[in-house]
Amino acid sequence: MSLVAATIKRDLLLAARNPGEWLNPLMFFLMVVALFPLAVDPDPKFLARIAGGVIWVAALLATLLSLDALYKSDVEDGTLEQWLASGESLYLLALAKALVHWLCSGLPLTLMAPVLGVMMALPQDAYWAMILSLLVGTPVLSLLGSVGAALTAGVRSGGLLLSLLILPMYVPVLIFAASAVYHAGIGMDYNGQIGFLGAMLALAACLTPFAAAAALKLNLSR
Amino acid sequence: MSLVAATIKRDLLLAARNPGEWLNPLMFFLMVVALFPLAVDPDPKFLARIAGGVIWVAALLATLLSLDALYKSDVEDGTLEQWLASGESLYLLALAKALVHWLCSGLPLTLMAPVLGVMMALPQDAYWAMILSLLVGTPVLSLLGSVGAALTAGVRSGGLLLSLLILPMYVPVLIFAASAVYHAGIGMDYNGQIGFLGAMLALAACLTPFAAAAALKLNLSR
Amino acid sequence: MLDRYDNNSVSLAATDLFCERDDRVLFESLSFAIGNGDLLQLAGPNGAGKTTLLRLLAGLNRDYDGELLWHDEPLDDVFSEYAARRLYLGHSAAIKRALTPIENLRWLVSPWAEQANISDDELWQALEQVELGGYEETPCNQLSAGQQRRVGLARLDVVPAPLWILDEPFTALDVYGVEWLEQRIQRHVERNGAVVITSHHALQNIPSLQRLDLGLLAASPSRSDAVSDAEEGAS
Amino acid sequence: MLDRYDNNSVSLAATDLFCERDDRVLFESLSFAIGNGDLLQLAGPNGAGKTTLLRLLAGLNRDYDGELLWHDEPLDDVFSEYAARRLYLGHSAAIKRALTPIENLRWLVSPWAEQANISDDELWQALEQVELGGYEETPCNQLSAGQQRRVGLARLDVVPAPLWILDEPFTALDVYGVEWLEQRIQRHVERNGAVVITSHHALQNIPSLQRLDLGLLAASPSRSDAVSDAEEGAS
Amino acid sequence: MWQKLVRLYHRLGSPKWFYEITSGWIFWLTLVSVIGCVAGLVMGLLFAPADYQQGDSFRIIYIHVPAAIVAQSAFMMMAVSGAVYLVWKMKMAAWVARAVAPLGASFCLIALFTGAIWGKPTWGTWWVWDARLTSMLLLLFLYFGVMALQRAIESEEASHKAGAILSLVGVVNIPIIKYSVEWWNTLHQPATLKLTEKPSMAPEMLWPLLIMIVTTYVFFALMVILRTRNEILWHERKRGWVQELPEMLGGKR
Amino acid sequence: MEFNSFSEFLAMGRHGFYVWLSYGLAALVIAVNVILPMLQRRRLIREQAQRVRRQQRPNKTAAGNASASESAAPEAATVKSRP
Ligand code: HEM
Ligand SMILES: Nc1ncnc2c1ncn2[C@@H]1O[C@H](COP(=O)(O)OP(=O)(O)OP(=O)(O)O)[C@@H](O)[C@H]1O
Ligand SMILES: Nc1ncnc2c1ncn2[C@@H]1O[C@H](COP(=O)(O)OP(=O)(O)OP(=O)(O)O)[C@@H](O)[C@H]1O
Ligand SMILES: [Mg+2]
Ligand SMILES: [Mg+2]
Repeated sequence: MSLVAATIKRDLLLAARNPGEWLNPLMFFLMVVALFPLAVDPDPKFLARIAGGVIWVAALLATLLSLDALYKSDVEDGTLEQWLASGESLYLLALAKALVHWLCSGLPLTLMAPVLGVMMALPQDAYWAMILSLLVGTPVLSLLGSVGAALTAGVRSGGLLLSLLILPMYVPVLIFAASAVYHAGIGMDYNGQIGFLGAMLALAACLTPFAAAAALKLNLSR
Repeated sequence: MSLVAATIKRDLLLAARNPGEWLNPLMFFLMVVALFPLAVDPDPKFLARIAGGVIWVAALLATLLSLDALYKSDVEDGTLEQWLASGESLYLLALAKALVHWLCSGLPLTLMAPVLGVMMALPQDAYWAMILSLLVGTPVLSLLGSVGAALTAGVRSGGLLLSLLILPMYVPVLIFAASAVYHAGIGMDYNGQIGFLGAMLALAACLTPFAAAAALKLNLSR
Repeated sequence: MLDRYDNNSVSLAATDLFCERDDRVLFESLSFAIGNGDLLQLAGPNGAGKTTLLRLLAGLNRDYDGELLWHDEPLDDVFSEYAARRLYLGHSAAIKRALTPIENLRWLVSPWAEQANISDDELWQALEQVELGGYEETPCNQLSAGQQRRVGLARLDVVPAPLWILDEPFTALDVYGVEWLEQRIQRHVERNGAVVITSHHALQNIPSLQRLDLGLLAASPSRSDAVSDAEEGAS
Repeated sequence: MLDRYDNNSVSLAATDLFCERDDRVLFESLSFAIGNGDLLQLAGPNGAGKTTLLRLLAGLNRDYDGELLWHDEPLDDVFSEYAARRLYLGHSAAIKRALTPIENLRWLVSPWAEQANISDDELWQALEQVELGGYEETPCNQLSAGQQRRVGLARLDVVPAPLWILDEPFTALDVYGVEWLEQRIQRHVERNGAVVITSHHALQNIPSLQRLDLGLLAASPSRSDAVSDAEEGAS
Repeated sequence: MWQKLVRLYHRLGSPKWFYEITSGWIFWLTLVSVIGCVAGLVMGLLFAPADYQQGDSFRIIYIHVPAAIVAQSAFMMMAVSGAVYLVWKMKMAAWVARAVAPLGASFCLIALFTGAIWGKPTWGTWWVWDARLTSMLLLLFLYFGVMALQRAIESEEASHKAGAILSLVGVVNIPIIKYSVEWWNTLHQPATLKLTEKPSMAPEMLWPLLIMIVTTYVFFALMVILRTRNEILWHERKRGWVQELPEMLGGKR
Repeated sequence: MEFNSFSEFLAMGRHGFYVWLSYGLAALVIAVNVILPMLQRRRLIREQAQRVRRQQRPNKTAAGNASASESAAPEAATVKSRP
């Protein structure tokens, strides 16, 4: 079993042993969405209008927060050192880690989203758009985010810093995804937006692991 | 110089040496607020309606994220152990830490809020309500949050867990504060809400340090 | 500094201590007393419970059966008084990496600062003593492993506590550091202080050493071979 | 296991190495070679640069001047080949505290798993060897400091790498552990392996030991007293 | 030719050479900045005719546009020097990148401030979520991100590299962000309030603007040089040549 | 010349507040950007001079320091001056 496969397996094992890792982002997602009716206005018509946007903002924040831990423990406990020492490709590692991260955050979020749609009175027509946009969009979040996670892995209070680095880069995803949901809600076509998200995903899958790999090496010259 | 004074001094020194500690929550605050027009609708009239709620949700999230680091490094590097070993009152420590946290997060947020008000087209009348509610409300967030921070200090990916523990407790603050801003915006009286926030502050200042102190002790039996 | 130890009598007694972790008994019916001039080394293999016992003695862990008495009163009842008389140095040294050695040291001694009036000059000298002269203004994150430990050890020179409780203080120290620390401990004992220490390092140059062996020997059968091996090796 | 070392010749040469950190020169014009059967201990006081040099040798840090050659080719050019032949054990042991020793070990040996066909049985035996028999299924966060280190050390028994690079491997080990590790190193060298090690511990029972002293001595004058003190103490 | 380039490269890589050569430049750059600034402002504030729609408030253009342009170029510069550092390990490049970040952020802030102030008389509001404004705000965030990252990482070298990687990722993202924001805005909200398209300005208006743009670039260069020189002094403080600098030896108490 | 008097110039045809506010803010930000590197430079030079002096004249700490003469200690970086 190669190191990449072993790492994927170990990380999934860790997630299974410590369910908080994937349950917490889910709960956070739920709570942030639940805050809005409380803070703004519980009127369903009004909620329906903001539903897509709020759900996406919440998904984005939940992903962001769960990213913090992505590489941190690996850097601290010497796992990363062993990776580098093994001479195996860091590109693959970065890709594998992003994959595991998506499996533990983006995927559950996507599965959970319909429930939140109900809570936020999302228009009937918009459900598929929301699920599709999450399915294509959250992997982009994981990939882009893994660069930030790699950059801040060695930093003490990295969580907030990570948000600062990555949030501006998430804006395009947010715009296209929220607009897809919104358009679906008013009965319009949203293929264009999903297409864009798909293009971004392809681009991100090719490029970000390079940046993440380069960033990971930094953590060793500490 | 007693240990409490020395700790306050040291923590402020750390914040001065590492400005990210108080600048990052501020930036995060700004960014989260900026996400909403992008995700929902940039129309000023619409924004005016959600402004108070969004600003408060963002302030709450920014505080929450900065809380993660409150005790974590103290537990890890043995500072807490030295505190306990010193026999000094943990109640005072918890209070002092919450104070420093507020100085480095709540206060800058409050000062920054008017700018965000402008960006979110907050109604003219609501500015004072927003500033007042933040001034009275954010210390409550710091105090309540410090309990959660103490509980999760020893946990690896504590950031998310902390959010889960604390968000529900933040709900009353959020409701009263957002309602104060909203009522001010439509020209109504908001003394009642601010009064409630004040009462919560008094209560929190008396009680939460006990809980935080108890929680801190748990971290030692690791 | 010597006069600080006057009137500082040490009397820590453990009676019939019992502690288990995860349903494994670490030690039971353990009784001993520590007074002025005593030097006690807790010895034993990995996982024997040395750190656990040390933290009990320091009052950091109350998860035990039996009694711990400080001047014949239960430790918990006189804890703040006890805390002022004993110095605990754990595995982690409470060093903030963004601060300089002198800033760290100031915080570390602050519990004693009022009663003992510790001046900044003393702190600088203490850093000099642990061979950090010239590094006083370098943030600790630029120091090597051993240098960081030394910052914590600099406290030994300034804090007026008669009882020292040290967990693996020799970790990461080089030979000079080890020698300095041994001498420092020796001097403290000679001046009527008391020291409880865990260390895998054999304290060589200290005559008054007493050892308390905590054993895992019964728990793990393969261990007995190791013992006899070791003895053969030694003989 | 012995046959694994066949055809595994070690030839690591350092020529004229130079390294500085924060504008302080740690070592310069350092040249040496390591071949089969060599055991090299990097010695020196705290902050001398032992860890730094060791990481250079392991190929983890490329921040140096001079040359590092593996079989006469620059280390970076043949890195993946080199990586398969050397085992690096750093300060931190890459142990996940939520996993059990056996799960951790599986991951640790995975880079070699294909080429060497390491069976699970071997891993269990290796854990037995480091006296973790009975703890294989306990999550590592319930093990003591020394027990956790042992998980990392268990790798030495199964990984077929002729060159070992070990940073302070004796940390937190008890006397039995130290003795076991010394024997293990000795055996590896006898079987034609090679070992580079940093340790403040004096490796006593190993005849073929060579020492490379990295000194801070010039940098800090107060240090020279310490040296003579130590010598007096020794004499 | 090639040889000359190689020599130039090596010289640029040498802090000592840079420090010494720029000592002579500072005066001239300062002179040009001051003269350009005075000339541009006098022409712009006193002699340019008032805009027929906006009246005199349009005079804000003479700081707004130069600042906005320089803020965008500065990010490019930061990313390019970051790339130079990553590829050729030229330390000077890293120091330049570090010097540029706060400057770029400052100009970005100026553009935002002046734009917001300008918006009040023209649009009747300080801020709208217009595409250009939003993308400028995001640029500011990107700057802050780079700065925060550089400061958060303890190890010198790692912080330079991290900053370089982030600014490269950012530079790839900027067109995407800009494009998406433009697309978003024109879709959601029809352009009632839009920045005036490049107007066919009267020459009396245009000239001062051009002068101010050039001057701002010169000033930016001057500031980058000053900051880079400080970085050099700090990093090379233990080198003989720094310790023998006249200003070092004559340092006052 | 577009303006007939100084007060007219100040007024900027009703928009004086906005024009001067933006020019003022811009000037402020630029001034900060000019001053910071200059202060920094002063501090760097001062600290360098201190370092040189310290190296020439040892014994910066208490006079009563009995332990061995401490002189050119390994150069330590001061955090404060980092640009
Ligand atoms: C906070 C608000 C504003 C921001 C962030 C902003 C930002 C920008 C940016 C990024 C540019 C592009 C510079 C370039 O690359 O050529 C620009 C140019 C310009 N802005 Fe603004 N602007 C703001 C408000 C305004 C307002 C209120 C006006 C006047 C109605 C205005 C008028 C102009 C003009 C005339 C140009 C030059 C157009 C060109 O050369 O393409 N801006 N601004
Ligand atoms: N957090 C924990 N939870 C449960 N059991 C623990 C925990 N930490 C340690 N133990 C158990 O307690 C026993 C004693 O641990 P302790 O840390 O006191 O050992 P030690 O003698 O200090 O060993 P070492 O020499 O390795 O530091 C160990 O056998 C270990 O299994
Ligand atoms: N992260 C860092 N940044 C800058 N300088 C460092 C850093 N880590 C270590 N150094 C410096 O490099 C020198 C060598 O450190 P290194 O860790 O190699 O020492 P060592 O010989 O392993 O010491 P020890 O015995 O204490 O482990 C130290 O003097 C220290 O000042
Ligand atoms: Mg222990
Ligand atoms: Mg080391």
